[in-house]
Amino acid sequence: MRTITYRDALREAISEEMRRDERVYILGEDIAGYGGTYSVTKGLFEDFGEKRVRDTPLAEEVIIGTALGSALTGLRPIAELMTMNFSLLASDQIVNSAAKFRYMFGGQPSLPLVIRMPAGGGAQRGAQHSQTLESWFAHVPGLKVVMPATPYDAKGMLKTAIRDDDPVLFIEHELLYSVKGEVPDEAEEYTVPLNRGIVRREGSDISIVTFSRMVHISLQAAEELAKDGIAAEVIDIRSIRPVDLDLILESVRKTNRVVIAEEGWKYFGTGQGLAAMIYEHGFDWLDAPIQHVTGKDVPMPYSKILERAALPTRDDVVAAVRAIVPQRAAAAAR
Amino acid sequence: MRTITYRDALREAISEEMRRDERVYILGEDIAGYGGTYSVTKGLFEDFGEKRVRDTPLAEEVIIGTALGSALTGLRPIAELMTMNFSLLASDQIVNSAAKFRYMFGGQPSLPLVIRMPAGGGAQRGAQHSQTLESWFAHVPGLKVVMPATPYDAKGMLKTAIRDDDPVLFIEHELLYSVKGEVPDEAEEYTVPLNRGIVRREGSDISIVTFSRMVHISLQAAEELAKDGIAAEVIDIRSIRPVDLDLILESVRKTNRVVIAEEGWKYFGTGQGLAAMIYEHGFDWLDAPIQHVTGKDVPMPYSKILERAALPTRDDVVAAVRAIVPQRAAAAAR
Amino acid sequence: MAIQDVTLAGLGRQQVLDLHYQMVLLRRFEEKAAEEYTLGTIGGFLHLYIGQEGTGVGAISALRPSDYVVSSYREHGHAILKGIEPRAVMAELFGKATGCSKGKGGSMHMYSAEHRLIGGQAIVGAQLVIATGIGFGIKYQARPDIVLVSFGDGAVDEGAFHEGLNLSSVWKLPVVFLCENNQYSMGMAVNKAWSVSSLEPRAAAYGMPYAHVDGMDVLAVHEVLTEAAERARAGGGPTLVEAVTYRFRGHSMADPARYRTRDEEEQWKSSRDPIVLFERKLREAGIMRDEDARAAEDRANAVVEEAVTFAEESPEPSYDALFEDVSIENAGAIAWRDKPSTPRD
Amino acid sequence: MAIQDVTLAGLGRQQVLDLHYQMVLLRRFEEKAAEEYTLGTIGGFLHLYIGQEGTGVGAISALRPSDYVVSSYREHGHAILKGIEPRAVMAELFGKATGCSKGKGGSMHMYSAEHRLIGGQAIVGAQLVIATGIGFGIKYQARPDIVLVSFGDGAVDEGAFHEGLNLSSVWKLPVVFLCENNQYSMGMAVNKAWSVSSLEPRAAAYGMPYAHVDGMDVLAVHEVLTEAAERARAGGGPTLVEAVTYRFRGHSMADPARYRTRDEEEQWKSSRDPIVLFERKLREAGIMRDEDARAAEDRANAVVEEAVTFAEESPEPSYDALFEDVSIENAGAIAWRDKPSTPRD
Ligand SMILES: Cc1ncc(C[n+]2csc(CCOP(=O)(O)OP(=O)(O)O)c2C)c(N)n1
Ligand SMILES: Cc1ncc(C[n+]2csc(CCOP(=O)(O)OP(=O)(O)O)c2C)c(N)n1
Ligand SMILES: [Mg+2]
Ligand SMILES: [Mg+2]
Repeated sequence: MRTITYRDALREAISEEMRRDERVYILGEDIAGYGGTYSVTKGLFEDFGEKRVRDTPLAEEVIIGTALGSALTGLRPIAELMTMNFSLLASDQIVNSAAKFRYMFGGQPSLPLVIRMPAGGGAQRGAQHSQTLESWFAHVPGLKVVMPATPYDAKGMLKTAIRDDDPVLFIEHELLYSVKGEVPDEAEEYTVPLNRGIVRREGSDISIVTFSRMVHISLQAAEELAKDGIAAEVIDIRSIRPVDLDLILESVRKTNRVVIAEEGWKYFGTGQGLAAMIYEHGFDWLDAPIQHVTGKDVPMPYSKILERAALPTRDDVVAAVRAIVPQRAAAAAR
Repeated sequence: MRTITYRDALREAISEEMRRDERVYILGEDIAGYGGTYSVTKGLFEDFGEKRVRDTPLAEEVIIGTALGSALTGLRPIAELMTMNFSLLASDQIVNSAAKFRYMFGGQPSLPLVIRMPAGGGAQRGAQHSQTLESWFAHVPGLKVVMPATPYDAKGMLKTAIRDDDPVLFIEHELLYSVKGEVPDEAEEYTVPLNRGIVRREGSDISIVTFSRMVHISLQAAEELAKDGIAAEVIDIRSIRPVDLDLILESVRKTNRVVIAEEGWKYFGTGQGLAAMIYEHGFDWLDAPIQHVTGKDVPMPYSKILERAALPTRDDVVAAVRAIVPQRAAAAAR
Repeated sequence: MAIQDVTLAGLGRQQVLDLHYQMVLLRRFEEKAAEEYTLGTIGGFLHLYIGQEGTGVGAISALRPSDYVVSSYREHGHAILKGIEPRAVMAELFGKATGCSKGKGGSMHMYSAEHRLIGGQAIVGAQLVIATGIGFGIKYQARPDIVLVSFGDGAVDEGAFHEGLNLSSVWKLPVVFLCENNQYSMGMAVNKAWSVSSLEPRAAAYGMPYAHVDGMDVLAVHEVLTEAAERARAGGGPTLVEAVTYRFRGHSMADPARYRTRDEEEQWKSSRDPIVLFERKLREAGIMRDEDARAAEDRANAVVEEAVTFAEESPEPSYDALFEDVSIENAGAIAWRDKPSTPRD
Repeated sequence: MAIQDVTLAGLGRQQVLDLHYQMVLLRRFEEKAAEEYTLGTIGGFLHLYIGQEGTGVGAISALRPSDYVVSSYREHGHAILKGIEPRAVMAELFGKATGCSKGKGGSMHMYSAEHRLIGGQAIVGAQLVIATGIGFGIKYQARPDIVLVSFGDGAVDEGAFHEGLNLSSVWKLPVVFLCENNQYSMGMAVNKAWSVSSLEPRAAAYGMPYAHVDGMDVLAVHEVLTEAAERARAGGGPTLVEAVTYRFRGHSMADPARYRTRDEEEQWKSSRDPIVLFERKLREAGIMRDEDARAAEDRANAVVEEAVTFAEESPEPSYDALFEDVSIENAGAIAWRDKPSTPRD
């Protein structure tokens, strides 16, 4: 095991897969000369050359169209959208083409296409640069949507995504790139499936269901709660579609209480979807209404203090847990 | 009262508002010469002329950009997107501009902008022409999203939308245009608010929460259920954002059971959002898990028999109700 | 000169007669489809290719089987020309399991991986950026193929046109952009939608060669496409071809075409029908005899009749098909560990 | 000739000196902003206008106060030139309640309804279709105004460019499209992104007049814009202006500009600085004396200092502001009947 950043983990995944398979190439804005806005692709141009590391003009629709079309000829493109906010400009290609071709063309084409993009707020980038819209795409059959939280998963899931024969939206978080974590040595090949969540911390009092950057914040909350004797289980779902509901339900059967924590907007989003699924399949095990920690239901403000207030915090998670975990556990610990 | 079609009701709303307010104009593909793909705007070109009824080139991004820009100069545009499937091509303007300008520009601009578009399936138009993506836009703060089900609401809500100072996504349904219903006489001015649901049928055993075309299908289901002595309350929420949750909760307090019926895809969609809200605020009143009737989780197939199987039916609603309404009511009736 | 040895535009007699036959076949096919639509055996939208046969036949006859074709929803003709059996196209229109997209695509979504017909796109303009990607895929793999993308005058208005042509040009991709300018999108006349009177300056805007061609003249189209295809194949990059044509029917079966006059339609039909024009030319050149014309008609009619019979007799898709091919493992939205991989919801 | 009577490009001495002062002001303002960013008082992205002052000052000085300007995220200069107080721009950068967007917009989203600065757009290319709409609004209301939209060379690649220019041309809208071609998007050199070497053929593609201008020559820009603005105002429709310029700093504060050489930068800075060039010209023409230059510097410094002080001393937005201005009645996602209209979630 080594300790590397999320950013480096992603780069290793791309590099290893490109070495393994000639058909894999990357394209996007400023991924070559500039080295990637978040330096994920730094050095790849030097290693693999212009044929396989393609700087594109500033035109998201044709970036995804190009990736998709080339996938139809047998390539395995990894397209980078500079941020998820710009995926709207390519949403027609993602939803009307990528998600539907296999089905509407009677199963003929495979679309081994990965679309990488960072999402999320927290760096004062304002309303047009801080969104996390995974629920949009997770709503659409035909797409796979994943949001790894750790360097280990970033690498392992990206490798799996590249080998997958369906379009995968691979959503990173702008504030995770510099986060460090353990990853197997370079010689040790590993992958992580696209449809399995993971228990990040075990506990018996509450299930905190979360993903992406909120995993880390939830772990901090769990730490805090532990001081009061509340044992929180933190589940990182990792994939939004398909989601590993069994893992969540297993936890719910044990804890009987759920807090969902996500960064995005509350209404008609990922967390409400998860809540509905948990209620649908776990209604009888729930001893209290699911609590839901989210970003505030407003466009992201620029001001630092307003942005901080708009984003969900460790304390929000702690408070949500406290609202439904009976005091006995807490009391017993004191 | 008169009986007119949904289509004619929409046309009356546009026409009356254009007459009332010089600032109101309409633009879109084939709304003038062609008279609108679904004939909603038929005759308006003849009545109001080229200045106010604008056929645009086939370019959705600039249609919405134009509407938005002109709204910033004080006009009150009604943009038609030929179908909601094409809204993806304008989703950047809708989400990154329309939804955010008022907020990110410190409250300065008003955006009195209506975007009309039909959605939905049922006419064998295939995967790229049968979507209903209201949950995407309802997820986004700064937008209002409505889906009227009757001619009365179509007219009254469109008039309100035109007078509203925020961007309103006004989502029609391709199969509703020829549906007829009662509407006040032309001399009688009326409007319908954008944030109030309505009870379409009263009942005490189950609350069926629905909108758009599924209102009619749910009413048929209620009819069918009545034969078995099950009294279904049918709530047409009409607005997705903001949603009239109070009305739903009032019904839940009475029936203690809920079926949500929608045409769109199940996961991370409108119905799951509604379910989560009902659980969040009405957990204690619920005697059974909420049942959820939706379109199948697949791209819409062309084949008539497959499409029929993909769309939610009256029988699906009936079965969902039966699954949670205790047999006593049914038994008592027999 | 014996009639067998005649050549036109570098094509031998049999090839020329084949072009004629293909045009007749497409015409009969579409007429039949319109009939079936009226009977209700075909649903959804139906966009007919009638009037534009000269363009499609001229263009695709200039390609090799391994070349790709990407098209819009008005693609029955392209599908047949690219080699899909007419019966598989008709069965698709009928929504049958034997259709070229298993009945799931319908009129707007014909596809054949085998024949490299990268299907009907029902989002106007989408095919332009997809074709760019196919061009890139070909170039990346140094294959000897090219891609032809067909689109209407309306598609030119979309941002995708701009993004696709620019990238194809900068990257010198083997793409032939064929605008089938039938002078209307749905009801919008092209001169109200375009700020220019031809695509020549638009080609120049991307530093791309341009060719204007009479889309009603199948041989002229064939020649222009041959040149453009050769250039693309030789690494010379993309070409923008504008074929001026006309759809003889409404935009789709639902369109009464109020935006244009019956007079204008009559003009085109009576004096610019690509099949009539070609027959006249072939007769004048002594290539076609009455019996050739009849033979083509008979053969086309037989193929179309057979296609309908096949479609009628073909089975409907099974209910299971509803859940197949959403993704490679039909995962669904929930990855159940202990349930079948095809959740039915 | 007395120094007061000198005119340049039809401008009197005071006007010319004003242009100079404005350039100096923008330069100082941005330098200060960079400083503050390093100190951490400004967050998010910061895109400086340094090097491009000749273009912005030349362009906006050709407009009337009632004309609209739409810009990108590199818009501090445009905001100040359009009349927003520098202190309100600086306060916005500080995220303060007194900022021109109440601290909610930041560097990329300056706005003033009063001054018709239709703000910073952080989605590249979006301003092009919005400007088209503003042009339509002006024309619809038969107002005597025009709209100037500024965008970079990178924005030209987006579909929005195509859709916006085409519609503006077809509808003959009073829009001036100003491409501030600083030769790079982020790291992408314009010659790798464009399939043409100038925008001249692109203008022709929309049947639109084109003007090429040295963006480092404030007077040349002023003249070209004056002509384009007059044409638009007179009902002559849109113009595409390409101003060739250079950003002296990285794309944003975060950019080490590895994609270009320090040499290239030095070349531009040392020989093509728009302020230096203009000062030289004014001195040579006898319009500017040492004291004028000093006065401009002093005034600019004072304004910028005051702006910083104002920004520093201004209050942070209140917590309530977080929920204000989402929609007209702050409805939120749930329309509670019995609760305050501002749900806090
Ligand atoms: C993005 C998008 N917008 C609108 C439509 C609706 N629509 C379908 S075909 C069509 C006209 C297309 O005209 P053109 O490109 O000239 O092709 P033609 O039908 O003439 O072959 C329109 C507006 C669509 N399918 N996709
Ligand atoms: C749609 C979109 N794609 C990508 C970005 C990220 N981005 C911001 S600025 C920029 C470069 C823009 O270059 P140009 O238009 O030349 O303007 P300049 O910064 O040179 O003034 C990019 C790629 C964005 N903001 N919006
Ligand atoms: Mg056309
Ligand atoms: Mg630039």
